[in-house]
Amino acid sequence: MILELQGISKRFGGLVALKDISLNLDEGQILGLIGPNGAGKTTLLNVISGSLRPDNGYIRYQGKEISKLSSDRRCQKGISRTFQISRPFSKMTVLENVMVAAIFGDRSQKQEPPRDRALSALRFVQFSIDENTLAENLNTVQLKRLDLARALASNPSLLLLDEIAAGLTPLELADLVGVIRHTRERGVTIIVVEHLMRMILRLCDKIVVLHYGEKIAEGTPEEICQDKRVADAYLGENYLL
Amino acid sequence: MSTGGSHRWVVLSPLSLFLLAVLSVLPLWVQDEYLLQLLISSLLLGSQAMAFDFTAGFINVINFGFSAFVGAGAYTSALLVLHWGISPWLGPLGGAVASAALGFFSGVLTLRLQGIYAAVMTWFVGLTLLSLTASLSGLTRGYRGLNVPLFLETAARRPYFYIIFGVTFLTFVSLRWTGSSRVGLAFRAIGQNLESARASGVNPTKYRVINFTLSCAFAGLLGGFYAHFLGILTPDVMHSRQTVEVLALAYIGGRGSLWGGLVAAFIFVPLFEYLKPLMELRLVIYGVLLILVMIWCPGGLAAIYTQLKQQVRWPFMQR
Amino acid sequence: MLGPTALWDLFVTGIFRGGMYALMAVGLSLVFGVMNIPHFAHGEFYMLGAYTAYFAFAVFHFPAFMAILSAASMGLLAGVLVEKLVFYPLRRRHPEEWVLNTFLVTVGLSFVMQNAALAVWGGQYRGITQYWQGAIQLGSGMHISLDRAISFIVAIFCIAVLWWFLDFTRTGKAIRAVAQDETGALLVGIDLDQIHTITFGLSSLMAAIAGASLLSLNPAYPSVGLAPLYKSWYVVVLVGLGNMAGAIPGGFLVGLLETFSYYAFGSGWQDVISLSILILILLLKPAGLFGNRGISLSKA
Amino acid sequence: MLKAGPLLTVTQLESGYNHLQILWDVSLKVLKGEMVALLGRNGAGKTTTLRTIAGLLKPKAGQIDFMDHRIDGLPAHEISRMRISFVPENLHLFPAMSVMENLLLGAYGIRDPGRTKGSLAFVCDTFPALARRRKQLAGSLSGGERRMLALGRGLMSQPELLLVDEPSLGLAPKMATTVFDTLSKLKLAGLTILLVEQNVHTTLQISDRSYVLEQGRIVMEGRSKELMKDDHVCKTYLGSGDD
Repeated sequence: MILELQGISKRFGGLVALKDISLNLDEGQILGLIGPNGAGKTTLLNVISGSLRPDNGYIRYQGKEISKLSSDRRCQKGISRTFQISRPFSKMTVLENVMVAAIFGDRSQKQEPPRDRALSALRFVQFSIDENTLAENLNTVQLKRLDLARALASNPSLLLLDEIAAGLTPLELADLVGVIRHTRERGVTIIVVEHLMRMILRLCDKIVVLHYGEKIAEGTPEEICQDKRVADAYLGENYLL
Repeated sequence: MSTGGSHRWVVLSPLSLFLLAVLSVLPLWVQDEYLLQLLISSLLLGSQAMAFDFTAGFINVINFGFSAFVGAGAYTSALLVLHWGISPWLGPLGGAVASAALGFFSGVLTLRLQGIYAAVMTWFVGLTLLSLTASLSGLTRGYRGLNVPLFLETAARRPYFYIIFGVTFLTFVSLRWTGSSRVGLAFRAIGQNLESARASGVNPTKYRVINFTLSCAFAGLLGGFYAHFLGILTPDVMHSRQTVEVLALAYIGGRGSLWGGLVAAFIFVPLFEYLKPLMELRLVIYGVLLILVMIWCPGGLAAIYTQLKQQVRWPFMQR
Repeated sequence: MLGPTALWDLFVTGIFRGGMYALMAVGLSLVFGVMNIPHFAHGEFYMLGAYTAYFAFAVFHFPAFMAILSAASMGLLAGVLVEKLVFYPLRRRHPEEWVLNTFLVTVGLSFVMQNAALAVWGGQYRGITQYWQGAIQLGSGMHISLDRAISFIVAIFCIAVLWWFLDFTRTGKAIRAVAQDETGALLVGIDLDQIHTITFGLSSLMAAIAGASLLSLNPAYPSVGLAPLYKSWYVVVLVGLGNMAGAIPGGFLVGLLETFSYYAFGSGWQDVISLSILILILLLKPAGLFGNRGISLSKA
Repeated sequence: MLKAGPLLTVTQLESGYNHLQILWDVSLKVLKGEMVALLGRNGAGKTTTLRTIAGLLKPKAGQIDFMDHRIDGLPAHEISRMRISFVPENLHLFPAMSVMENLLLGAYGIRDPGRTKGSLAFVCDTFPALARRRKQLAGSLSGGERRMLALGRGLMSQPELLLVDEPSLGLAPKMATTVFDTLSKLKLAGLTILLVEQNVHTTLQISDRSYVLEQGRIVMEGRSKELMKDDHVCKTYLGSGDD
């Protein structure tokens, strides 16, 4: 088991963003996290990546408690994430953006120089633009790829993807699914937050449904599609197979 | 072909080497003591602007108490020489250490603060240092001023030029080298986007403190040289006015470029001296320039240079 | 130690001092709360007010109140001009990193105004002995000059009028709306540019009034605005940037603190003490003593 | 009703944020008295369309006409004064002001106190809950009440056209029903509404016509009743399983 969440809760003032969430993730799995807007999906990712501290509960990663670690330490330990809205280092080149993660995010003493690792991460996500372009000149689709390359450059064991497919054309989407599958084949465990049911159902081994901060269902794609509560709360009554 | 980007492992470009070389032989022709004095002033202010830019342009925190750190270095060096009889050649090193310690402390103070709050914090730290220096009149003689031993017994300016030139060169090369190293990459990352920097494994606390310490160390070093060059110190060296002058040079030169501030100093310090009838308007022009740069050309001279380079170079390269 | 009379005298001095700080700080807060500008040139409008009042009163022999009024108009005019010439184009061209950039711009502005004053009027002090003759006696036997008392009343009056304006007029409400939610303000049809100009004008007007009404105590000279600037920044950082309601008690608090620490530690050291207190507060409560209720920091 | 032309015409609109374009070639019409819905997934460009019409975003290309005026590129406050009200998804209320002050600011563009009074009476009538809480600060209201207040504030300027973004978002189902009822009533009262809503089912039921946006382009339009039977819409938005 690579990741284990136990009783995670998070409040923002009066708003309960996460309520007693527990879940387990085995190595090499792809977990899909779905739920309506405001269900707490991104909050959960933030808690796992360390940008937010939970009010209650603990997070165990590779058998060790990591609740108290800062997000940069977690990144060095192999938890990488992408952002829903890409936040590049806009005055740096594409290559430099990725190199930051290759240098500081990967503490395994590798022989390969960071520059090469950064370049291979860019190649891996099929980044097609000149790597010396400044990040501020990229469009959304390119920024999302850059973000993914950055996350991969720190050589993660656990990768958190936050709505990485939003706004992609079907063709780009197919490419992306390919990249994610490849990543998994390299032994990376992945959590995907996504609205596109089609993609989630195709990609994931396991799905967790959040609804107003609560986990209302967990299971294989087939189980989720047949779950009455999920149908009521999220998919709508007509989603039943 | 260069690999592009600003992540160069070669610290000095041929152009900057050429300009520095020209600068180093300039005093052989320039006999006029007054002109030499101007060159020295430009060097001193320009290197301060570089040290300032090392924080403002890289980690995006405005050290609004900058001159207080310069002053702290100057006073430390002067007092070390006066009271403990240390050679003026070593005093500035003591100044650098003292300012570095203060910088480390300020770096820690501003850790939790972003943007304007961090600037205000450094401003208050600077004001505290200023009023402390003025109040400790037993030690510093307050506003009556402190007489500081000079480096040399001579009144000639040329030796001083080479001393200050050496310090500027050292400042430029060290800051430039650090800025283009991995550490510099971390600085720029936390300056541009803290959240992404963290997500890439950069520890913002560590690098912010390192940056502050380094920048202030150079501020202190420069302060020390300033003290033994000028021969007299008053708490006014720590005034916000001085910070603003350095800040204006750094921003007019182009934030994040380091060399921009130095170039700006060489343009504006002599220019304003030359326009002596306009002396009273000197600072007005500084202010107006700063405002105009902020509104119309936030990248400063460095951005203009980059644009020119692109426009000029393309025809050559597409031969 | 301190007898009750001396204590009372100190207290009154502190309160009188604090009234002016409150007036300056409210203007600073207004500009930050509505426009998100950390205003470093606020003191220069104080300076402008002082000079205007000096020329009006001592050179053109206007009556005292007219002198203060002309300073107010000059402050308003200068504020409007600066907003239109500087902040308006900046907002159009570079809305990103607004807070830090406007800070730098106001730093430049302060340089320009201060040194322009130096170039035009020279460095000498231009003061008046008094606007009004006489003094009033407070219960303890302490005398306070009429000027000081009236300047205090002017400060309180200005703050009250501003409050009334923000609370009850259509434009005032629009100003508060912009401070709370810029997009919301746009959506109900509020012209942001207009509100920004009015806001900056008002804040400059208040600083000019402060400079004018204190003229007999602090003569006009180019850098006379520096001390009021420090003090008003001190207040707004203490209570939280942009917290306008907090700036009033904050002003009095700082006035009292200063008077008492001056008494206790003597001149020079009180700056060190009060700045250290402030650094401590900024460190422990970055949002200020009272937080930043009632304003939007969304763009910060 | 006398005019044959549409109230709002959007022609080949392109829009987005800075470097990223979100809308490509969006054209739509809203006739007077109609309730028109914009459907589509998250990120399809629905909100961007509304924000561009409301003037919060500058269009990169295309044209927007409203009641014989060309309004594209006008600043938001001017568009608001031309009687287009936008009720955004995140409301943008003035949290430190009372309900009453929020409402009165909604009529900022109307300088006639008589008319303001009229709007106020109408809004209080439509949302009795707001009338009861008129002294309370907007920031202290519950989610549903805030939504009501935003709608109420939007109505205060007596708009010709109401743009509503996700009015049921984050609301309890019961409250959402109330909101939809209110919108239907407003429509019956003669108000023209352009609606963006995730709850496709209800939206298709209460609206007259709908446009479907996908990846920043209009891919389908038609009468809502017919769209409800359409294969693509059923599969993608009403969901009958994986397509």
